[in-house]
Amino acid sequence: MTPSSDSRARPSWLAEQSNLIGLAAIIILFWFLFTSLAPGFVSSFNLFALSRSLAVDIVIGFSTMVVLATGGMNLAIGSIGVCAVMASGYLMQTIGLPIPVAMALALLLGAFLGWLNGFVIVRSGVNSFIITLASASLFLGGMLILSKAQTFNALPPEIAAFGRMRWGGFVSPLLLVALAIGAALVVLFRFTALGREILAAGANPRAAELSGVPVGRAIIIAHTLSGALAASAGLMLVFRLGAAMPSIGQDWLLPSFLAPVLGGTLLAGGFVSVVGTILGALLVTTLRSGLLVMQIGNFWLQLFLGLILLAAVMIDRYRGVYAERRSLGRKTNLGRKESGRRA
Amino acid sequence: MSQNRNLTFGQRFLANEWSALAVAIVIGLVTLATLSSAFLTEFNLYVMLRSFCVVLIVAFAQMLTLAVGQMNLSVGALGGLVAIAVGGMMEKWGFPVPVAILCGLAIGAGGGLINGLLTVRTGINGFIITLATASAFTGINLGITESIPFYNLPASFVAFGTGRISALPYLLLPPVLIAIALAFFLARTVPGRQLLAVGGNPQAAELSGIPRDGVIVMAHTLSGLLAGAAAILAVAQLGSAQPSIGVDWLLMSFAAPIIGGAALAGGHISVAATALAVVLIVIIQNGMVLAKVDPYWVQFLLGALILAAVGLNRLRAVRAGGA
Amino acid sequence: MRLTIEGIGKDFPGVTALDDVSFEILPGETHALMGENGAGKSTLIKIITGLYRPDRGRLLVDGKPVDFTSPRDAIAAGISAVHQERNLIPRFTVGENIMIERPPTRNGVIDFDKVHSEARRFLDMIDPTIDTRTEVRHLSVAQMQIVEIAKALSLEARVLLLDEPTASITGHEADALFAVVRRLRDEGKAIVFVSHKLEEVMAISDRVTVLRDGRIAAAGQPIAQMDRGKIVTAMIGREERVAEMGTRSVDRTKTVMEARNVATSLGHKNVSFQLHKGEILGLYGLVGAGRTELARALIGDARIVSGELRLNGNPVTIPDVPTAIRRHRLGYISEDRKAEGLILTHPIRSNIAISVWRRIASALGLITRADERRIAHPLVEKLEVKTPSIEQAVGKLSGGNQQKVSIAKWLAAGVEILIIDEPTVGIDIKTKTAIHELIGEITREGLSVLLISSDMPEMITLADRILVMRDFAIAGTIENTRRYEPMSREIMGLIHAGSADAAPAAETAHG
Amino acid sequence: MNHRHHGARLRALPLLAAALFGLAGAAHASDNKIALIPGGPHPYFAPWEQAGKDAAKDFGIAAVDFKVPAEWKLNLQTELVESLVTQGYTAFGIFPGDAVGINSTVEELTANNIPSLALAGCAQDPTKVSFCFGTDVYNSAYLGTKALIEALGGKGKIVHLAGLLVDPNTKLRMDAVEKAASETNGAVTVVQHITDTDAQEAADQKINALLGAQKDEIDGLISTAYIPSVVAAKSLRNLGDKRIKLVGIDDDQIVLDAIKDGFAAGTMAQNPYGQGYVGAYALDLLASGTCTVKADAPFVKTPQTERFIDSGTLLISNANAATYKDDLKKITTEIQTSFKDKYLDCK
Repeated sequence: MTPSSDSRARPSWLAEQSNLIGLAAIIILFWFLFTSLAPGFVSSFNLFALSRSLAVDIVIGFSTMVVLATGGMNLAIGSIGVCAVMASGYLMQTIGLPIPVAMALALLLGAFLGWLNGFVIVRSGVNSFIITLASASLFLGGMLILSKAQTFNALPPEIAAFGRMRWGGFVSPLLLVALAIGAALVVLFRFTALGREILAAGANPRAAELSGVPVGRAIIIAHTLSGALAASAGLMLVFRLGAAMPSIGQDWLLPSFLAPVLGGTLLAGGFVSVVGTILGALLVTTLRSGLLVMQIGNFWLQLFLGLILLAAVMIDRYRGVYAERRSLGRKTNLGRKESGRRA
Repeated sequence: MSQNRNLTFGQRFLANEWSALAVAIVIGLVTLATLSSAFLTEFNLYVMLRSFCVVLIVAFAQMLTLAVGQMNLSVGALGGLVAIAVGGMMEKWGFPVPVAILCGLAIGAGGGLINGLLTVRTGINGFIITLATASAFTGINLGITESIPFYNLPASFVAFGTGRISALPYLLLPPVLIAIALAFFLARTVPGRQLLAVGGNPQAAELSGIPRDGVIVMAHTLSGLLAGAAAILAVAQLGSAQPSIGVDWLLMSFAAPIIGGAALAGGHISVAATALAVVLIVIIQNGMVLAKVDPYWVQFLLGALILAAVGLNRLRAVRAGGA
Repeated sequence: MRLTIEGIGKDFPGVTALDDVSFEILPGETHALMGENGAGKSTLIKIITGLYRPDRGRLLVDGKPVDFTSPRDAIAAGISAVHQERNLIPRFTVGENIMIERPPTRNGVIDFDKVHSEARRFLDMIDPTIDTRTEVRHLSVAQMQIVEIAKALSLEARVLLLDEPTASITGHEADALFAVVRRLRDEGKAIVFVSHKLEEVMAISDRVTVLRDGRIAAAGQPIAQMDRGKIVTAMIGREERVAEMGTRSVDRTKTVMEARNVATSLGHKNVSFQLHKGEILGLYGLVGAGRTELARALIGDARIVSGELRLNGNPVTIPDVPTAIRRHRLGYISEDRKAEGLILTHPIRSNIAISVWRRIASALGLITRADERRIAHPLVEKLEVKTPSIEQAVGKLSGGNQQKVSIAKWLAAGVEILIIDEPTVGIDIKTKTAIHELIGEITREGLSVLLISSDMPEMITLADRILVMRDFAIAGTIENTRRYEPMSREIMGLIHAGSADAAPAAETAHG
Repeated sequence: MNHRHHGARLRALPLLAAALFGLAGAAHASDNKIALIPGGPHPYFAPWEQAGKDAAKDFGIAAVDFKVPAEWKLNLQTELVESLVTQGYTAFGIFPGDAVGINSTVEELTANNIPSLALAGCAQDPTKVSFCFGTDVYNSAYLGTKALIEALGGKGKIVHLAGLLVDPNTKLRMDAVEKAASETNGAVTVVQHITDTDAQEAADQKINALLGAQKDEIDGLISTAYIPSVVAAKSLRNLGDKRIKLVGIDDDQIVLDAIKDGFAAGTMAQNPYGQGYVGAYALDLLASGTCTVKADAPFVKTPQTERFIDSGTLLISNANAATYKDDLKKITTEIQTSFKDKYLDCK
């Protein structure tokens, strides 16, 4: 056997993409279902609303995804998001800075708070779950102390106007922003040394360290990026609402994990799927909107989301096990798993 | 590397783990008692003890999953489900109080069992499983109640939630019994020791013939059972079965065991330290009302407290490692 | 109880760990199980104790087939084991750890007084000085080993497997253990004794089974009919195992790395040595002698607290691993490929290019897969890594091919000094030779290698000079004459300073 | 403790209302589908459901539906509104989940020619809702505090129990309480605002902690949210304290009982049924295109909006506990009958 460097010759390419193909198929199925049962689903009004919530969900998903890449978690993204939101409100309304400057500073604040998380995690060696659980509380509390929970509602009118803007009748420019961020993340993880280092640090920190990857730095950068992305998601909501409100971000936990996990990003680290995260967010948004339009949703929606997440991770799990079994024969821990099941 | 030196250091270490919390509590008590004459009044003590009850059981619910290196994000969601189930059974179906309570506990345990089985059978991270089931439990709760609470609960049940003997609320009885039972379970019974063994070294436990998967399922089931118990207590305390019970349990459920020195990796938990941590949190909350501190600070201080506790533990571990 | 192993086979990804292994363990005997690293002993023990299930063949207890699905089943059938891995619960007391399988209870409540008195009984058989009420995490490694043995004894099993029980205990404790083993045997129990130490085996075994390359090389031979030579021959497959390597020239005038009285934060003292250009400098020692730890200090993963490290004559301080690689061209291949060496889920391509990502990236930090392939592909061909594609996940390769990828990674990085820790652990014999030739080959191209190995033949085959380490210090340096018998005698002499008749057995890898 | 289901009482009310308005109905029939949307699940809004049904019947509207967001979260409310537009609803009566945050949604409704009203609570100006019809939160809190001060005899220390901190209305209520207190020239001081007491658990914990710690220092409690009113009434009864005066909000049975037994001085009644009923009536007219809002309508100006119509607030005390329901009905009838002429230009 000679090694082949032609990536197209890889037998596993299709298998690798099968998760995404499956996800896309499910989404198409739901769109078909909702469209035929509730024609209003594809009205330009609903499509616009959908594209706008999708944009926010995607970026929230990205924010968690970049940290999952390192095998860590960031429970503070909601808190970081709302800090950036309130900072932008303060800068625009009270200080009167121009919109781009205020937005840039708010993004910087988000990045800084993310950096703080990363720095403490790396320096203390404490699990990111605990650190970000605590910092979520700290950041939110700090924001409330400083802002007195006052909504900033006299923002420049351009803000709300941008949020309402429609391209092509039903696409929010926010969605394009989200997709542009996605493209940048694809470049980061596929075409840069930094992205590879983050993935290597997530897959096997010790091996990466001994291969010369500055693992601590990679983790800190991933958290910084996560903070900046959380801030972006918050700012997108500012555009959408035309106001900077302290209640933003308080229910981001579930969607932030839904999108990347549905999209096949591993909790163990070392692998991300940007396209998967986008599709994951699309599935969630579709379901939410569709179930509401069909009048099933509302109160039962939460149950459906939970069950979908369970089903997705379980299908993924068994698909993975099946693929592994085919290529490797019986694997040890699989045997262990079976024995555990019988015990 | 003399064994004796390690031992004495270890003893000191253990003593420290207790003392830091105890000292913080004593300082808090003394400060508040000096600052405000109202602090040690009978009613204020009653109020503090009363708010202690539910939080303590919630903390225990999380502590048990932490013991085996798992986590349970669904404590609050499961609590909410049990709360409305118990309320509904009493109001709509007219179940007698004890029957409703037993059914509620069974639902809690059942939810925990589902968490455990899913985690063990699929091998998927417990974080994701319980995140998903939390959403599902909340969904069932909202779907059944449409967010409308059950108000008409039996008078005897509600009376239990508000009754007291001087400063001691009746409500304190179940958490105290649970704490004693749990301490006994973890220290002196075979399943309790197995639970700690699996958390301490899963591979070793398995090689020693302990059914690891079974123990993890047990930990989740007990966690669900305790979440259910906490919910029933919350219903009694509030006098109505609110669908919103449990929505803000998550942070607290992790905060108390972690402040009490539990490690996420498992195997190291303490009933007493967790209880002390809850006492500390309750004192701080009460003190903030007493000192008329800006309500915004509550959130901030809780986060700071977790970080401080983790930092302290880390420092101790580093020092112990250096010795 | 008679335990029959019948045609057992077990496959792991890319390698057959056991193939058609059959022999019998009889009651009232001490049965030694021998073999080199990677011969399949541990796998076999894991199958017997229910941790793995065999892919082929079966186990019979007293003639009846059994199917163990978990360690519980094996324990229930009367089989217990002391494994190589530490299998104690750190925060439990010694007594509870010993009695963990069946703690004595009264009315469903654990009777801790009885736990400790029972544990005491078993602990006293080996070492009466350990307090049963101490938490295990406060014990030394040797004490933990003793607790493990006591734990296995407590199960009062009819078949007791001891996997390297003496690896980290003193001679005195070992003598106590052997006395217990003899007594148990006389009581009619079957003892399976796994060890590398030939003299131990000769001293206490009744019969010996040797595994080589996952197959039986000698099955249940009475020890009286064996001698050391025969066992070694069975283990390594030929009498003398020093392969001829191609000639290499070492320029002893050029010193690429020199340690002068180095002490480290990990506890090394007074370590001095010189590594010359193109040289393979062996670093031999028992488990716990501080070899791997020295490597960590040299690459900046631990601190050098005093003394001086010189590279190419210049004193250097290496703050971290990336600096060692980029500035000093110094690389390290870990003995634990899975945990520290490779990223198993990532493709060969990026595992090789990982060390040069920064270097091949454009000014904007951009790299394409093609860039990586340009680096990796020639090396994959040159090192003859057997894989269908360069995009294959490294975890799907065999151990030997994984090790080639590790070496390729450092060739790609262009290191000048490579520290290789246990290069052939878990690799079958044929591939072993290929790896040895590869190491020889890279030194011919000018690399200098610091070789850490517990495999004596490997050391004597490869090294130009051998540093012997003991207790985190250098015990001596020996010029390699490539004559196996005198070399191994001299090395063991340095290790057991004072007991010069130590056996030339290959030491186990870190447990 | 007495736990009668106040829902039963709320369900009885529409029958009376139907009798009252029976003659006014069937003036015209329309195809409009109107949705009445509260901010989230809350017992306060329960009368809206019947009010909607009554309005549909009385005014011949195709549908007036009560749609509740699953949780008290703005994004759930806006998503619900968006999905209802998709389902063909033509007019919305909304209790803003957030007084500011709702405006972007309202703006979209307006852009699609869908009229909307703020019901029960207002949207913050500038806003595109036609007008706000509800309780003037500032005024209600102000009047409540005045009533409390009166009950205290003009002096003392009071504590304000408020709802969600992140809700802008909470800030207004805090200001109103401060203003009423400041008018006593220091005789009455606001010791503390206790916020985020909208959830039962939090209210129970915080209010009991307050009473435990400071019951001897405070003289009065003004509650401006539903839940803390109930919890405070319960706690005072539990404590057996009649010294501390409580003025609550809304007419939960527990609060009414507390007034009767002397544990509370009074409570500010609102008019949810009237809000739903008249709101649906006005929305129907606006959505049919027959009417527009008068430019010079006699709106009330509040800190939140310049286009406010008061749905009626009155203090329930021991004096009028038996009759306040009739008073509210009278108010509703008055508003509805004069509404068209007073506020709308109709073809």
